[in-house]
Amino acid sequence: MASDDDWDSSETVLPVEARLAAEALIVDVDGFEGPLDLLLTLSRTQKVDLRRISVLQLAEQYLGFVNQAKALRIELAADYLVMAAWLAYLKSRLLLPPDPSDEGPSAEELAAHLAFQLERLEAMREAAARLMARDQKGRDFFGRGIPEDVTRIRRIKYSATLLDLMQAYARIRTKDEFRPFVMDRDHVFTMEQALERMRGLISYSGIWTDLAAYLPPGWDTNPMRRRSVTAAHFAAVLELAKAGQIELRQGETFAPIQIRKRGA
Amino acid sequence: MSDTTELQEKSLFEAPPIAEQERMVEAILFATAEPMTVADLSARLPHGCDAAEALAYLRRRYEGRGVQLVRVGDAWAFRTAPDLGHLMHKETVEQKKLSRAAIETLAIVAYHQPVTRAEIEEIRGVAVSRGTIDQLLELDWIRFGRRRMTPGRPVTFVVTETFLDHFGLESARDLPGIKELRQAGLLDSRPLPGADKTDDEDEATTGQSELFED
Amino acid sequence: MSDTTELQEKSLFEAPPIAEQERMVEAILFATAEPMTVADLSARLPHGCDAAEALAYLRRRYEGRGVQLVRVGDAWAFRTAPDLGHLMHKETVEQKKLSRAAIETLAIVAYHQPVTRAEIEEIRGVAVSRGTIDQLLELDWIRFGRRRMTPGRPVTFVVTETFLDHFGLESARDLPGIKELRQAGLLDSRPLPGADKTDDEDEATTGQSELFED
Repeated sequence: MASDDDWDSSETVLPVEARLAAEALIVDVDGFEGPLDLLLTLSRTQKVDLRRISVLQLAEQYLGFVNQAKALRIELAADYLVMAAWLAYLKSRLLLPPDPSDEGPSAEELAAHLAFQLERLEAMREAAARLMARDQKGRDFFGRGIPEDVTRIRRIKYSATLLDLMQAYARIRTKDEFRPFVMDRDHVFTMEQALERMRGLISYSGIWTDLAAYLPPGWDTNPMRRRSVTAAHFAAVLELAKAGQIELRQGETFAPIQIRKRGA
Repeated sequence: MSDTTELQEKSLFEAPPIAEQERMVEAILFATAEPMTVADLSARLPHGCDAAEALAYLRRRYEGRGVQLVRVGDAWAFRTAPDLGHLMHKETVEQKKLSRAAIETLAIVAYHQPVTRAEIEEIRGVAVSRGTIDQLLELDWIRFGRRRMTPGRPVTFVVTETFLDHFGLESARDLPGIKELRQAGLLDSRPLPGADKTDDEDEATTGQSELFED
Repeated sequence: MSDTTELQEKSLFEAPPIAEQERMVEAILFATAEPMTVADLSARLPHGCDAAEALAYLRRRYEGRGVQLVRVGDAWAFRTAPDLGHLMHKETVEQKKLSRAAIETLAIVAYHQPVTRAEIEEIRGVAVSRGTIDQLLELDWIRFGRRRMTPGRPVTFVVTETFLDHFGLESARDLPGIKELRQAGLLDSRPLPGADKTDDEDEATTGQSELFED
C-alpha cells in the first residue's frame, strides 16, 4: 500500500533528480486508462510514426516504467503487470534468434499486432476528438423551438351486418305481439331445427360470418341451452356444407367457425 | 490582438448586410420557444442591425410558403400556413358495432319507410333519443323523407343509397320479409292470435306491404 | 360515401402540383422537432405525392438560409445554420460533460458498429464500465443492435438517429475520416496472432501490491 509514509521513505532513498524524472514519466497511474493507454503515451516519446515504432524499445520503456513504479512503491493494477510479463516475453523473443521448433505466431507478428493496437487506439482517440469538435445540436445548431403538435383525430367507423339488422327487427317484432321463440323441450335445440333455421338464414350470408352470429337470440344465457344450440347449429352447417350449400372455414383449432353461402 | 479590436470596432459601426440579418432573424425565430418582439430580436442581433427591416424582408420571403411569419400580439413567430392545417391532423379509424338502439331504429326505418319518429317509438316501445337519429343521419344510412300529410306534418325517415351499399342490397325491397324471417327462425312461426292484425296495420302505413307478404 | 370514393380516386390520379407538395412538406417539417422519414411524410401527404422530390426542391430552396433542411439517417429535419449558433445562447442546452471513456466508447461504436462490448474493450485496452454504456444508452446515442452470431451470441451496439441528429451527420458513413481509417485497415477487427488472447480479459482492479512488497 502506498501510504504517505512510503512516499516519505522513497523520497529519502532516491536522489531528487531521479525522483523528478520518474514523476515526469509516471505522473499518476490513475491518469492512464490501462496498459495500452500507457504504452501509447510512452510511444509518443519515440517521436516517430506509430507504424515505424520500435516495439522492442517500447517494451523496454514499459518495463522501465514498471520498475520505477516498483521502486516508488506505487501500486499497480494487475493488468499492468500482466502486460509487463507479456512484454518481457516479447522482448526476449525479439532479441533471441527464432526457434524453428516453436509453433504459433512469430515475435515479429506479435510486435506488429501490438503496433496495430496502438495505432488503432490512437486513431479512435483522434476520431473521438473530431467527432466532439463537430457542430452539435443544442450548442451550434438548433431544432424547432415551438413544435406544433399533431392533433390526433379518432374517427369511429360503425359497422353492422344485414344479419344484425334482421335480428334487431325480429327482436322488436317478437317483443310484444309474438311469443318469443321457445322450444317445447326447454333446453334442447335439435339438429333438424337448426338445419331448417340455417336454410332460411344462409341465403342472406354472402360474406364470411361467424357461426356464433347465427345462433338464435335468447339461447346464450343458459350454459345448457348454449351448448345444445351450438352443437345443433354446428351439425347443421356440416350438413349444409355436405350438401354444397355453404362453405366453412376455421383459422385454427378453437378459432371461430365462419360460414358463407356457396358461390357468393 | 489589434486585429480583434479592429474587427469589433468595425462591427460596431458596420452591421451585417440586410440579407445576413434576415438569415439571423430566421434562425432565431425558428429556434426560440416563444414569439419574439422586435426588441427581443434586436437584443440578440449584432449591433447596428435593423430587426424590423429584416422581419419585413423575411415576412415577404415566406409569403405563400408552407409556413408563414405571423404577428402574435407585439411579437413574431413562424406558424403553419392556415390552408395546410389539415396536415397537422392524424386520423385513426376505429371499428365499432352500432348500438342496439341504433340498429333497431335503423331496422324499423328500413322495414317501415317512410316512417316518422313517433312511429319508430311506437314500434320499439321506447323513446328514440335524438343522438340515435343523429348518428344514423351522420352515417348517411337514413335521411329525411317527405313530410307526412297528417296533423303536425311530421318528417319521415327513409334509408339511403349508402345504406343499401353497406348492406349489399339493391333496394329496400330486397330486405328479407316477415316470411323469410319466420322461416329463418328469427320470428316465432306460430304468431299469437291478433298478431296478424297488427302486422297488417303496420303494412298499411309502410307502403311496403309486398315485403311482408305471407 | 360515393362522394369520398370519388374524391379519393381523383386524388389518386391527380396529386397536388409539386410546388404545393413542397409547401406541405415544409409545413410538416417546420411543425416538428424530430426528423421525419420519407415514409412518415408520405403518410401525411395526400395520395400520389412524391415526398422525396418535394424534399429535394425544399432543400435547394433553403440552401444558404438561416434555417436549413438537413438529412439525418433516413429522415429529414429543419435545423438552424451552424454559423448562427452564437445568436442562440439562450437556447443552448447545458450538456452534461461526458467522460473520456464515454467519448471514446461512443466513437468506437460509431466507427466500428455493430460492435460488441468485448471489442470495445479490446480497442480501448481497458474494461468498459456499465455506467459508461448506460449513459450513452440514456442519451439515446447508442442502442442495442443484433446479436453477433458467435459463441455466446453477444449483443452489439450501434449508433442511433439521435446521435446523427446531434452531430449533424447525414449517416454513419459521413463520420469524419471514416474512409481513411477503413483504408488504413484501422477499422478491421484483427485478432491477436495465435488463437489465445494473451491480454487478460479479467480486469481485476484489486491491488496486487503484494507483488511489490519486498
